[in-house]
Amino acid sequence: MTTLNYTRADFQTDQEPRWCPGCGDYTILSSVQRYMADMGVAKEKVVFVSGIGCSSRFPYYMNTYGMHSIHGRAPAIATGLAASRPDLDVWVVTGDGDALSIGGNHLIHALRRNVNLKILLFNNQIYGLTKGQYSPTSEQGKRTKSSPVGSLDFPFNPISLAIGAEATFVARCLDSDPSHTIEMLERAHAHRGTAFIEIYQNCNVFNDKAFIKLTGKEERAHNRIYMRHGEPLVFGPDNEYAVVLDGAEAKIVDRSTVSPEMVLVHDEASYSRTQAFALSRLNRGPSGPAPLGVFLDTPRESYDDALNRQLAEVQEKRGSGDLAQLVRSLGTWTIE
Amino acid sequence: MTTLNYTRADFQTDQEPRWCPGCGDYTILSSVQRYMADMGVAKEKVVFVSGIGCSSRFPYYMNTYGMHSIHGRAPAIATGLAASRPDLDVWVVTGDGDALSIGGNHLIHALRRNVNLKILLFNNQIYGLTKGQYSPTSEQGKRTKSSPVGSLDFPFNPISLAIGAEATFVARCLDSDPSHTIEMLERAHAHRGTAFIEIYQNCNVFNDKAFIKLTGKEERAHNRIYMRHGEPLVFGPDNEYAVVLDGAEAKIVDRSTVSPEMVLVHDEASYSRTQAFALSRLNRGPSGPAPLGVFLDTPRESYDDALNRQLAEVQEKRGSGDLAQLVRSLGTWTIE
Amino acid sequence: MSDTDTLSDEVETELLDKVIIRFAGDSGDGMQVAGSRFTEASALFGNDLATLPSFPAEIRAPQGTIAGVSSYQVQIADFDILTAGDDPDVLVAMNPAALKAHLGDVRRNGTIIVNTDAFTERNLEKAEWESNPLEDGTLEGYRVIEVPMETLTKEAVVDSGVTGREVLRSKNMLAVGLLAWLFNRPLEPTIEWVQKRFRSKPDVVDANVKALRGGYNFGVTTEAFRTTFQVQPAQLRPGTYTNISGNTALAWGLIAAAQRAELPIFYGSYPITPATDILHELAKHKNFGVRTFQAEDEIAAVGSTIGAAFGGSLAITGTSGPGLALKSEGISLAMMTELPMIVIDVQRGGPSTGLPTKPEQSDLLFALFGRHGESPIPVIAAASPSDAFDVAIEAARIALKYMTPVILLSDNNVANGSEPWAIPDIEALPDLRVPFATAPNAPDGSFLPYLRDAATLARPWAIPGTPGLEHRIGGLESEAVTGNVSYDTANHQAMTEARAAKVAGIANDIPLLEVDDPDGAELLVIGWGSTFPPIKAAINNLRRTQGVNVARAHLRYLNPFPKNLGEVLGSYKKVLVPELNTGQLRYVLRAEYLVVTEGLNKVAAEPFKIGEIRDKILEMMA
Amino acid sequence: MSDTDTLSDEVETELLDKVIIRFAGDSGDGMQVAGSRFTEASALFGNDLATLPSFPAEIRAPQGTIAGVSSYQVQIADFDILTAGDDPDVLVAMNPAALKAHLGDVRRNGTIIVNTDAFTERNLEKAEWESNPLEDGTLEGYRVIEVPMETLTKEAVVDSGVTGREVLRSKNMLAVGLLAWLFNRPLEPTIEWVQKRFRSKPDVVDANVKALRGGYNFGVTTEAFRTTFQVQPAQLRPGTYTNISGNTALAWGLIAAAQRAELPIFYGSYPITPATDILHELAKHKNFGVRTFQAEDEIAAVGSTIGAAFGGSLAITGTSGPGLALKSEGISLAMMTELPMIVIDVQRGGPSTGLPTKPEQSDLLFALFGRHGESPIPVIAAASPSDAFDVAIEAARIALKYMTPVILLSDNNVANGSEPWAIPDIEALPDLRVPFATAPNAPDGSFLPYLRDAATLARPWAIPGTPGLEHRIGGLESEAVTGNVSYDTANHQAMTEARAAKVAGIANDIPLLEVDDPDGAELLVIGWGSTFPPIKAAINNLRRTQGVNVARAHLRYLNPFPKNLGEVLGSYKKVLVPELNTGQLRYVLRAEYLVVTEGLNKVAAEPFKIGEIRDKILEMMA
Ligand SMILES: Cc1ncc(C[n+]2csc(CCOP(=O)(O)OP(=O)(O)O)c2C)c(N)n1
Ligand SMILES: Cc1ncc(C[n+]2csc(CCOP(=O)(O)OP(=O)(O)O)c2C)c(N)n1
Ligand code: SF4
Ligand code: SF4
Ligand SMILES: [Mg+2]
Ligand SMILES: [Mg+2]
Repeated sequence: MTTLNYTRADFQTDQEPRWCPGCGDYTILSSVQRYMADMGVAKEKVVFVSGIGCSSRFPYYMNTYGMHSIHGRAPAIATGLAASRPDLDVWVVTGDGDALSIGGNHLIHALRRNVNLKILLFNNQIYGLTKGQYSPTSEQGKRTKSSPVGSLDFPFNPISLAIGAEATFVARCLDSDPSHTIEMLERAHAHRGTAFIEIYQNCNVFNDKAFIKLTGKEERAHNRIYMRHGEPLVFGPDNEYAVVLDGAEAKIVDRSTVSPEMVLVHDEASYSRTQAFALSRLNRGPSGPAPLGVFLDTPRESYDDALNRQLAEVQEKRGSGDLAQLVRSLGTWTIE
Repeated sequence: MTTLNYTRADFQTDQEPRWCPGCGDYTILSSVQRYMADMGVAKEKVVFVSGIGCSSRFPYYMNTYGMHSIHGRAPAIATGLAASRPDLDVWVVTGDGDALSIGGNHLIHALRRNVNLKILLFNNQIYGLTKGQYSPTSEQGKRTKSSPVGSLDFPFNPISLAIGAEATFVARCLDSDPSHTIEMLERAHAHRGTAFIEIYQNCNVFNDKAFIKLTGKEERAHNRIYMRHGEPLVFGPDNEYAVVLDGAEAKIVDRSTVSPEMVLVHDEASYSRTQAFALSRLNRGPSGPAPLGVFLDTPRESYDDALNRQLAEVQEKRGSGDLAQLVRSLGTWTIE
Repeated sequence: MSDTDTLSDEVETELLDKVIIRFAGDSGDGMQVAGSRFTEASALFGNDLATLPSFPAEIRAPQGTIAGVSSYQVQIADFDILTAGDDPDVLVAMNPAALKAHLGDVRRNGTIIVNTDAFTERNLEKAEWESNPLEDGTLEGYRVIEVPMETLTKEAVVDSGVTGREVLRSKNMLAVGLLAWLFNRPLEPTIEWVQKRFRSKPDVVDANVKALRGGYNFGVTTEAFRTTFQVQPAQLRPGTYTNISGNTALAWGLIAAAQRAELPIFYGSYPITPATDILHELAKHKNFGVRTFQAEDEIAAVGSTIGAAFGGSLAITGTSGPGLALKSEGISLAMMTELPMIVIDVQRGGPSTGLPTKPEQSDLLFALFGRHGESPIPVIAAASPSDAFDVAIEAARIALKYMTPVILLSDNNVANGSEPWAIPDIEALPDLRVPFATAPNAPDGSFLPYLRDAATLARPWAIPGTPGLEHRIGGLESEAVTGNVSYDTANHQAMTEARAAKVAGIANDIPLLEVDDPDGAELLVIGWGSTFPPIKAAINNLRRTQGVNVARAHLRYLNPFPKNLGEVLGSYKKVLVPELNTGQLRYVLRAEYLVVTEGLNKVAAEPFKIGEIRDKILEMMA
Repeated sequence: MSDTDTLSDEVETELLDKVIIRFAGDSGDGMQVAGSRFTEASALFGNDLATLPSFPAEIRAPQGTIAGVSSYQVQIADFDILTAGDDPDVLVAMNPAALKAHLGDVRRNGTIIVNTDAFTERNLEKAEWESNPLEDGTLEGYRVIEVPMETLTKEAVVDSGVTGREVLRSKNMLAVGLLAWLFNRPLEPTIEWVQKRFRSKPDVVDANVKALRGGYNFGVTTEAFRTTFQVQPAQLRPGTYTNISGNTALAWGLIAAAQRAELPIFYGSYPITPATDILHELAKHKNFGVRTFQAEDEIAAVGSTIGAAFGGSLAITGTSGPGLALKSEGISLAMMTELPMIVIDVQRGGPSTGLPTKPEQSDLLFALFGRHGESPIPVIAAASPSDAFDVAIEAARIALKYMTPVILLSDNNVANGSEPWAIPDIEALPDLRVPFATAPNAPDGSFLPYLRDAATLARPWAIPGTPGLEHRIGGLESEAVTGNVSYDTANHQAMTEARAAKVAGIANDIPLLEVDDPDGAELLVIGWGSTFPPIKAAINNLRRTQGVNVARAHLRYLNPFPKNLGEVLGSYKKVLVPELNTGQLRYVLRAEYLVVTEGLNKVAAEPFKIGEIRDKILEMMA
């Protein structure tokens, strides 16, 4: 393996990013470029596939192979690429509108199938590119140009939906926390199969400060619940809060009010998926304490590995295809 | 209210059902017709909207208003009808292919929005009408014409998906258990908002005996876990099995091995949704003990009620629309 | 039914390719620099004529007061004749005082770019605003682009080494960058000027260039619209006028149609440039009983619209090219179930994602043939922003009377252009009421959902909730009259012919094509959709300035065509068809009438300049 | 490139509208009754000629033994000339012994309806089968319809009051019901016969009628295909033949194309009648490196296919009308990113859900214009089941060489019809290899993804994984050569013209249209797609029996047309265009060549009968 010593610059293109000044997409782009410099994969093997939205402009700013496709269809396009080219490192970049509104079906089926894809969902809880309509993750009652007296839609919780759709790797991170973002990119890349990361991303023009509880200087320490496998779920400036189970429901309590063994120990590897689901219900959107990190990492054979295994098995059993024999397989007759 | 004394015959049409002899759809049709005779709703107010599949032929055999629409789109079509006609009783009939394959996006968004719809998903775990391809609920590895060496797809668990998509009423019943089916139809009808019922339906031509564990004479008593709100989850011929919580995970144990207070009491009304999700993970498809009945019944304002409330509020605040005033609202100038 | 041609007599429009931009702000805001930079960068605007009248700057008055406001007006015209004292089409207001001082001069429905960051309590007070004009409706009727210029400038220049007061000095460059995007101007000339002007202070150069790009990017990213030409209302006929954009006119036309049909509106849609403003406008008018539904995607948008049509609403779904491509199967279902529905396609540069903010007329063949199977449906097109109101009503009339989906074609020019509109007498608008079926229509007391009306061939509209008329409709071929599923071959032949005859029959219910041909011309110029203003202006100009004898006609109905179209085409030696596509109407005219026509075609995604049409006509007359 | 017309010389097909059905089973199975009921019900088959030769029934041999098998053959022909001793097209085998006794006579690729319930271990032994013919591949090459007749009959008659042995006696009626669906026969004549025959035993009548309907419903519900005509291989040219259906030929043609291009196949699809068998066939051949992907819907099917094309596979997606309607946006993206892809549309009766098992040619205009924006793509059509193999290869050649999506049109007739196919020499098939780009193509060492090949105007195919050629493609308009996103108007004009020129240029790379015109006819009959067999048979028949002088041509390429089509059309006084639609090719010929042609049109969703074409020709010659 030739030693790859890339720098972040190797992953920058000549296309100057066109996002608004101050947009969260810039920091995510730099985190991804920094991570890929040390990812240890040859640059030409990396492919970014996106749909449509401000977030979906991402591929133009990564000096890899890329396709800026059509609204909502990136997971399906990436599935065809990954299933036919197991040697590639396929990443999907999408938005809350692109993945959860028009692209909802392709997202849940890609998660179910566990194709070898890393899906990065930039959740800014708004349609940025089309100038500010509410999205499936916007809080109910949100006033926007398409909902002047408040939106009627009850929002998805992207983590709960992913867990309900049999996803094998589910995580969340913040655009403004590059080191944790890079850690999550690493975990996702290490997971063979579909890895889904919800990235809270601030759109400072149409939905500014949506994640202020998690990024504001004073409040963030009170609201970031970093999950670490095998460690008790405690958080707060002095770890004064703890997560406990009340029946099947996860709840936040004052740590002082419960005994240590009551505190829930994070288990990202439980195939029952129920604890991960319970943790996903801790927050109703980013308006309060929200878990960050890996909710679930329960690998199973990836779709493309199984597909290529099947091809090999049939080839082994029946020998590689003989066209001359195939076209005679229905029985023939000859006229002299 | 004129007293409605319908009989089942009032809901039968002159179109003779065209399903294969012995198909589970026949029994579901008769259960629905029997229920609707006593539902207490004027026949002309009832509308059935279906997609495409054997199951989606249902509207032709119900003497109500009906639309046999296009593959996967029934929830979206029904949403437009229910949102604009709050006086109607709108039912969606769909199949596992129609609702979970091509119709997945419209299903999860209808569930999230909580429009006033009753969605009956006939899950026969196969594509019947197109003669036997595997569906998103077929067991992984299933051999069918489109998967001769076994399907690669990891199946959805329709109940887990619905709970992950913020559904407010989720239930399951069996085609061959008419009385329980009628009980579920009643509960669904009583729920204001979207009600989702997965009905295990036997396709005796392409996927016979898929639910034999739950319908076979000897086995069914060992595998049917009827859920009743407020009652302990015990089942078996002599109630010898029980469901308990191990952390957040629901497990089946020998009742004798646990103390009575350990046995999980069914709570369909918990807005945390986690217990319902845990119960949904008890079975990997119908190949063993499976919960039947109402998983979740957590009402919230229905989308169409909220829409019509908003219309009324705006009308109240601004008075009903005055077109002559509207067309002058951008300022005018006059030329003599 | 008013046809586009009669309307044109009311508004004697004289189209001048002309834009007037006024920069207003505190003397410290660098408005003179911004204005001159932008003008210089505009040298590439066709046969540019840039005049630079500058208003006397007030002596140094306190910052933020009206007296302290200085402004700079730049005027770019593509045409030799200029009317004096024109009102600005675009006002760049850097603070409340600038807005207060100059709002009155701005042309109705002009564009106001406002620096929201400066609209603080103190500044509002100093500018003597009682309440915040951004929120109290003062700016109703103008196209407002809200830009947090200080925030964006700070973030743009964050790592350019510039600090303190110096940071906000490059705020004017952000405005120039945004205008460069809006009016399609290159950045290079301004960058070179900055590099020369501040060559001794590299970080100031860096800050200015970053602010310039920041403004341009804000335009690109927020897909803010490009306005390049302006209808100059020369002589208007007596009446009460308002200035209206195509998307707003469409929305109001639908509301009017709903009132005239006594039906509630259901608008099922999904945001897409450049159709989203129809959703935004309709969402404001819940008190007209308007239900807007932002679906999860275009398929659910057309699906929910079909459901609402089945339920008895005036059901409309609006989108652009990529969305229409997702609605083919749904429109085919609406056609087969014969439910009334309007499908609006605001065309944009294609194919695929194409050029979202650019005008084009390249969806005509797709509207006519964009569905599998034999599926003809009516297609109608809006000719100009004001025409859109009448076209919306006409589309509703056809959909309701003939129980069919109707495709209404608009495009970026119509949607985002604006022009004076003579406010109609609402009561005089056509009565669109279509009675719901309420009683059995068969001798045996049953209800036959496909028993067609003898005259229109429309089937009855029996909405759910009507006792005794229970029936089922669907996408499978239906048996004539009963509507039951039928695999019978002869029935399929008969139903295919009936569906086609119903649509073709609409030709007897639409006006004949009117031709504006004062003195028997040999050359006819015929167009459809948004080429109406530039064709009309070019021909008026040629007639007035050079006495050229050329006839003009404009098609509102693309399917079915007016009955006399064949005859009209046949009666001219030469026919010119200007289109923003590669000749799609020409292709259809050849197929329908075997007539050869000359094309003026471009997909350069800019509206036709008057000069382009004028020169082509002169070339064909030579 | 072999064109359909050259192929036709190899297979001198003589099409006879003729079907031979043989009922075989135990004497107790009521085969005589079943055969005679079906024949009587067939009286409505055009100018029916029903002959009833019945084979000598064996004396009462033990049940289930070959000796005990009795059979009844019914022959329905639409044509006066019958060749003696024809092989049955359809065998109804009620048990293993019946299959054993009669399988040998069945025409290759004929249809075998087998009562799976009777295939028990004991019965297989009694019929001397070593292994179960339903599973051991014996029935490879036949269209097998497996019907659990006992189970279905029991459930059908469950509440008809009939019990015990009586229940299974009406099993033969179930078979008649299924055949009534398969061959479009009415049930009423059989019901009347049963009511008269068993008038004294009402529950037996009830059971028989229920079994009859049960069989019919099984056919309706399982959308089992209707076969109504059969190509009668009269005189075949020397060669080795196999009998093949269109769907199978398409699948094998794709596999052959992949081998000739040295690329792996990726087939992204979603089940839909009548295209599903292509997915089923390809799914069998994983050892050819064929990857089949059953997507969640048609949009994911075309999406995954685009992904695989980007990755370097021979990427194909197959569907029918309703699916193609969902793929417009995806195909538009494939066209804009200029990736090679084949889109198969097996047409069915439309519009909307229409008539899934019926043939129609009503998607032509949709294939040509079914996308928003200026988006011309190549369209090619298969003329007959055997032609489908060559058309699949030609579609791959064009897609790969010109880096474009290609629409391949087939329909129910081609897909489910079957005919003798001369097995080609695989090595002689065209070489389809297209080199991947592996090195920079710009002077400065960079890679320009849209630098077009001078001859074909195709852009280079640089697949991910290739070092140094990293680039981005997408749906927004791309800048010529660099492929970067461009809003520039002149560039959009240039790229629109380049995309159109690339497709138009293919006309220089396809064979001229061949015309079969032995002695200078005045009337030309020209068709496309599945009208090839009936047109050819009608003209052969007219030439042979009445010496009629008429010319014949068949179009494989619908876009671009062969370069000489205009010239060919112009050189005939009259042109007849038979089509299973309302005149879609005629519309295009008028638009392209301003030529007037006569149509023979029906959407009665049955293939043309030879007589229909023959009579129209005679009418036009009169
Ligand atoms: C078929 C289609 N429908 C609609 C659109 C218009 N559109 C472009 S981006 C977008 C929403 C993007 O929102 P999101 O995915 O959240 O991305 P963001 O801009 O917020 O980053 C929409 C509706 C389109 N391009 N294509
Ligand atoms: C757009 C479109 N794609 C595909 C089909 C073909 N099709 C008809 S029914 C069906 C599957 C139905 O399966 P399911 O919903 O499970 O119903 P079932 O027949 O099993 O009751 C498919 C793929 C279609 N009719 N329309
Ligand atoms: S609109 Fe919002 S998401 Fe889009 S680029 Fe601007 S700040 Fe970022
Ligand atoms: S194929 Fe299966 S689901 Fe369809 S009607 Fe027959 S038994 Fe029922
Ligand atoms: Mg977003
Ligand atoms: Mg099914």
